[in-house]
Amino acid sequence: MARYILKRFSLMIVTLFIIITATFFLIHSLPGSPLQNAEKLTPELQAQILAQYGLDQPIHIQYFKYLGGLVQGDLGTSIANGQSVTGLLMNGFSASVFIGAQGLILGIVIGLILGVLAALKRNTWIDSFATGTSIIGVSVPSFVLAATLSYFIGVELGWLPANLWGTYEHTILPSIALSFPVVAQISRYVRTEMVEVLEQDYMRTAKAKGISRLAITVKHALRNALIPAVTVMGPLAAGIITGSLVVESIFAVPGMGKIFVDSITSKDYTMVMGSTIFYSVLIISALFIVDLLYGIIDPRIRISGAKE
Amino acid sequence: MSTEKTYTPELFEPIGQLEKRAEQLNRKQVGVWKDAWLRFRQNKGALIGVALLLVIGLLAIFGPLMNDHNWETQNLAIKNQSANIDGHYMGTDHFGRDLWQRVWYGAKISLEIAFLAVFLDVVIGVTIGGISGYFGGRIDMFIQRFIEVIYSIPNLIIIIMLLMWMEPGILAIAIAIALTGWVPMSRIVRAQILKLRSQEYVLAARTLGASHKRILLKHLIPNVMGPIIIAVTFSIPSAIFFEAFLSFIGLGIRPPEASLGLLISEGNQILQLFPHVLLWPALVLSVLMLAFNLVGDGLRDALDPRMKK
Amino acid sequence: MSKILEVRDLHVSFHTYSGEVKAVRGVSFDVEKGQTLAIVGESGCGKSVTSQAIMKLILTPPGEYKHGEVLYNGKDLVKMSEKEMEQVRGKEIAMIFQDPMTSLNPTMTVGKQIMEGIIKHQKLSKAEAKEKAIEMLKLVGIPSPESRFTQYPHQFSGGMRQRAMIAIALSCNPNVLIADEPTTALDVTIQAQIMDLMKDLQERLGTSIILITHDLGVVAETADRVAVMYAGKVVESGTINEIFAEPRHPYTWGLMNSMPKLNQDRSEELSPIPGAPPDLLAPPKGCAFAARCKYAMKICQEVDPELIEHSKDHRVACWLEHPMAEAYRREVVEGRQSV
Amino acid sequence: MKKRKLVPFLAITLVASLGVTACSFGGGAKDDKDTLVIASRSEPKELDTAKTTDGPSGIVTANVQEGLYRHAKDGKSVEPALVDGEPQVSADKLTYTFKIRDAKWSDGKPVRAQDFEFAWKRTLTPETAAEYAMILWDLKNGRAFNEKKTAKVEDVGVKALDDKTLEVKLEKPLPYLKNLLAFPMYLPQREDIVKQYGKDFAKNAKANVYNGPYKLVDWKQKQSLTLEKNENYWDAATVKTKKIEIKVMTDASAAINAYTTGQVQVANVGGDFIQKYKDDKEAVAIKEPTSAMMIMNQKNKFLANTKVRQALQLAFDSKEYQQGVLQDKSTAAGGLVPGNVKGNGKDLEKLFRESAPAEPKFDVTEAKRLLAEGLKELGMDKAPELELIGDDTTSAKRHGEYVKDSFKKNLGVDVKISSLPFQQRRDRTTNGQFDLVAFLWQGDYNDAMSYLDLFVTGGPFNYAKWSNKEYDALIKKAQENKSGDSQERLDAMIQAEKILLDEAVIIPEYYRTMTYLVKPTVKDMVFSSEGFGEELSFKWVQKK
Repeated sequence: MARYILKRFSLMIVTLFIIITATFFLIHSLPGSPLQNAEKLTPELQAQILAQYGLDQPIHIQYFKYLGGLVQGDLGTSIANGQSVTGLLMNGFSASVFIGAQGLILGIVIGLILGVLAALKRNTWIDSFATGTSIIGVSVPSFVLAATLSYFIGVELGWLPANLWGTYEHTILPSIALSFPVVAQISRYVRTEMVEVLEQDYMRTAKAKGISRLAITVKHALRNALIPAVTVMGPLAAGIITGSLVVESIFAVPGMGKIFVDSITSKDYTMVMGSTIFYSVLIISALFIVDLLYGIIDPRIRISGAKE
Repeated sequence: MSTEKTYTPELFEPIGQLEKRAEQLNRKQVGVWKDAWLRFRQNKGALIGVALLLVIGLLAIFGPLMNDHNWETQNLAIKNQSANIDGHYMGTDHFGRDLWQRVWYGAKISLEIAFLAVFLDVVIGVTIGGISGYFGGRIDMFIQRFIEVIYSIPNLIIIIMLLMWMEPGILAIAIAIALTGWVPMSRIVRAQILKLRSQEYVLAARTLGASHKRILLKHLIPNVMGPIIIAVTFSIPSAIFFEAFLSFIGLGIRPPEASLGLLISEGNQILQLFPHVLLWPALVLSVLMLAFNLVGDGLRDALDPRMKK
Repeated sequence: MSKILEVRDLHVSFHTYSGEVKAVRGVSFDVEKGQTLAIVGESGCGKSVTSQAIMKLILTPPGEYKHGEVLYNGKDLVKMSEKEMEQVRGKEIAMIFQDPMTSLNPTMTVGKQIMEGIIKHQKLSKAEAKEKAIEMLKLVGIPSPESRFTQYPHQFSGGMRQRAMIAIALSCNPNVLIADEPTTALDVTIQAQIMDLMKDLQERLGTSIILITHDLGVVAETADRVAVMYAGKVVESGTINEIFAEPRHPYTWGLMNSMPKLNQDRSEELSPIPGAPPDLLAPPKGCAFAARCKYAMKICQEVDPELIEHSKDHRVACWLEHPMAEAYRREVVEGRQSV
Repeated sequence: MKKRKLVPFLAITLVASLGVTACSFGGGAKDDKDTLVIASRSEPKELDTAKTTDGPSGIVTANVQEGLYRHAKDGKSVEPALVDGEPQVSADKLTYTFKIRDAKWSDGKPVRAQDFEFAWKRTLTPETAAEYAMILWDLKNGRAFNEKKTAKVEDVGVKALDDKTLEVKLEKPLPYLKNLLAFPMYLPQREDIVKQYGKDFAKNAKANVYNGPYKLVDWKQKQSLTLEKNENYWDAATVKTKKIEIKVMTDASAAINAYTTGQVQVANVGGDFIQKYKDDKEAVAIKEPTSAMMIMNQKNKFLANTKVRQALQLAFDSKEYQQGVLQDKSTAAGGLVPGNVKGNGKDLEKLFRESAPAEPKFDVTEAKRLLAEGLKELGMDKAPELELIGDDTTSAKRHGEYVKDSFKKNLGVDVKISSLPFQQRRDRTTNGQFDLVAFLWQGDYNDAMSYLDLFVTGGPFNYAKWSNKEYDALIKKAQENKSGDSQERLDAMIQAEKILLDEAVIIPEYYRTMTYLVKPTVKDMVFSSEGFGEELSFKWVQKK
């Protein structure tokens, strides 16, 4: 186990290194200058500012300097506003991760319940309801949903804050908006898997032992139905990152999404690098966790790297 | 023998074995595709999906012929009309342009982008997945590491950079979507091929000296068609979705052109004032997604009975 | 001897895309205490459905109990609620399934799977249940049961898994054990071991067994009574001697012929029954076997024969048994013997 | 025996993630009398007053720092702040001597004349790389020092004669000096604090000291800023509201939703909400010193023709654009200089446009005629397609859509819209890679010259690459103003603008107006239309 984790970890580092290198050269090759107000700057001043950020040096020197800083945990300072990239990321991070994690967990829990109920009560109204929810969940774009939630529940009904950040109530609507596609995906997967698992021979074995339906569902069916659902969690977590971009903007959540897109379009090199590394680490770790979960849920998969 | 019925003796005449008829009585052997079609036909949801797709497809083509307006002419005097006046079936937008025209024009553009993106997905995904799965070993190892890297870069950064390089248009957006969209396709193809590779008929073909290309084209590809078709029907709505997302954050199609995502983005800005501008394109987009998902579900159930509900 | 289980005119159907499949169409048989009843037939003849129907393991929908009763010690199981059934399953009637690969939960340790039933029915504490489970593993002949207890099914071999299945089934001393093709998925050498184990345990525990199989060899060795099923019906039933010594239904003849005999000539070929069973979506009007039957008569296509009592225990459903076919029957029997 | 439990695992993940962020909730914004919450469109970029350039930063600095003069309660004029009485002015109007009043920084130390000298010189020091250093170029040798030319730091025309006396020397007489002195670049800074924090100076609330009505106590990036009343402020008795919270809300509907649900009491109305709220009784319109126009690139042979340019100018209906597309309280423009900018003629308070009215012109028939003539002169039968470049913001895209449709409809000229990210748009503008560019100009100081000097030959912002000797001469005359007669200066500027418009160098569009929503409970909130973007002053604000 420890060896496996170590091996995975070193692979993660290599992957990350490739990503950093690729992104670094890509972003530096984009047309345009990273200076914000260059319009009113004299060429001397522009050169001065570029020199301050070390941007006047040859690209490969910049690259090695950046790597050097990175090894020491220094992500540099944002060119757009001179703040430390780490500080800005940590700021956006807590909000994004909070609504992201809450949305993901909410989505998984509701998705599981819906999926299981639909599979157990096949071809009843519960099933239709769950199928309907999941179809709507994948069919309605998250931004339409988010705007609608903010307007109707936040403004018209006034049940919850329409947007902004501050108290726990503020996190509810964004999390719900984020959870919707998760509910849809998870409930679909779990239902399909559950239906299949319920028809498995070992379910019959369990039933033949005289165990109650609830115990069969929880102890035997759920765990097995979860295995494939776990596989989609990696992509889902990545999807939440994309989704959060729009949701954060609509609900005025001070998260990562806006920082990220802004930094790319404004060519804030250090910020782009910082957020790319951040997101990549997030995705890679999500995939890693999914693999670990896989092993925990399914004993047949030995975590020795011999999985295929 | 309580109920003694009367039988005539001729009923007890032997007729012998009807073996041939017995064979006939056997259920007809149905081909995989025909069988899938039969199953698909039974799926009400899938049929509704097909019908919806047909309706939207026809409207995207012929809808613009149904009134006397066009998608780009502005008339600020009648902007943001929600009522159906003067043939503006869906009202007008913030420039007084006809929404009916714009919605169907936008649907057409969205579909074009989605089809193009998915086509590229399939080409890239099948090629890479096929090579990876078929040759295995080092090549597979290398490609899989490569995919892992691609998968771990936030796809937005690739897409945004690409769109800063290329003139944003149908092709650029389709490429941007396909650039990261081929990964799941290649995984499916690879997994299928890995499974099939070890099977006997491929082995047989190999022993008979068939070339790699021939084996791939004649034996393997036809067998992975099912999963590819299923993946395609699910890729199309996600491509539509992604285009809408890009347009929503201002990176997709540029106004005054229209796509469903762009129309929704425009509508969202005036949601609280003129909800109809958001409502119509959002509705068409949702129905389109719904239809593709229904058809996808139906196809999956039909082509992959293991997944049957 | 007393009957512990009586099945009376059981009808079970499945609702599918294509229509109603009448899988079991009026099956009746009895099981005596401490005895073994074998149900024989080709695959798809409804024997597995019947066995599962006894324990009400058929999922409804798509399944449906159309008619009939299953009397266990005089109580009708068909009418019982799920809650009441939970007290029957495992405790009174237990079951072993055909494929030990898929019949064990892959994500739960074998020990836990055995303990589950014990905890439920014998109201033991976890520690006691574990002790009992290890004892059961020992009983079914699994070496070093303590370490096997914490292993997962995929760490077991096929024969071991079936032993574990038997341990699960017998852990609560059931009165009836239904074994649905318990050896089909196993190697020949393992098959014999498992059958021996079952016989041995039956003697020690006094369990009644319903053995579902298509293997007449197994039947001959273990069963007291036999019921032959075809297309959802019992076509012939009787004691083991009656069925093997004097089979009366053409289908039973077919089954016998397709089985290798010790005294058979090497030159003589096994003769399988030609054709395939009918489509139970639309069962034929007459005898279901008529189309494949060498000796079919006109009436066979028109009217379905009823089960006729030939002797006290021996019943047959065939028009050849009808008085009006007396002459033809004799001709047929002579013909068979002369071959 | 290994225990493998999924549920506890998930639970731990949840608890952990909740725990990480639980501390980030500092309790809700209560709607109490002492706290005013306002929504800001974007986050302050730079609170170091030597370097700040953006509106949101301006709002903060204007309330936490104070210079010699500040914007008055009427929102238009400036009033003395840290200056004690009127300055002594030399006869040539080139040397001013200011007395500094008794005032303290938030750490209790007195505000000294040296703080001004330090701050201004720091801004001009090339190594500081202050983007707006040119605001200080009017100081004697300011430009020369800033551009690393002849002058040294001691040559710069600012000097603390003692703790309380500041001597300021100018390059040329400045009728609008007091306005200039209210700008962030003229605020004082403490040398010890700047040195102490070095790179981190003003990067967080703790890394600075404050001498204004408020002090910055908390700054959560991309989220919020908290200002608290500064008890050390010399005029603290006037300050009524104890706490100001500035919430960063980039999404227009987010700000409006927050306002309508009462989470914020002051919000900027953006996007399409302007239609709903512009005439609301809670709406306050703030004219900005911003002029919007399109510039035609005269390197393009087609656009080098004056008649063609005149045709395009006449084919753009700025009134319809303002009413139908902008839909806000902006003014349709007929000229370059916005209506609220001063002319600084004889009457110092008189606005430029009052002396030189310029009505928007729109005439399709005349435009068509001019285009036909122009094409004939050029020997072309058809107008080429023109590329309009603009930002990729919603409003810029809409502008493009409108222009495309207008020119097509009115002149049959095809326009291709290129919506570009800010940097790209700017690079292409600077390099002249465009035919038409949407251009917004906000004056650097309250005088028409801040607009008119854009278009002199070779000027860095003369994107049109237009060159007119007469225009250049007029601008030079006004800038030098040798006679010292301010009316003559104004007349030269009026004449210059007329040439600019007649030659159709630009297509005037509108003078921008911002709209704020202010809850009726908020009294004496001051909006000033000068400086970098709209400024809000909380000095006098009260909440009922």
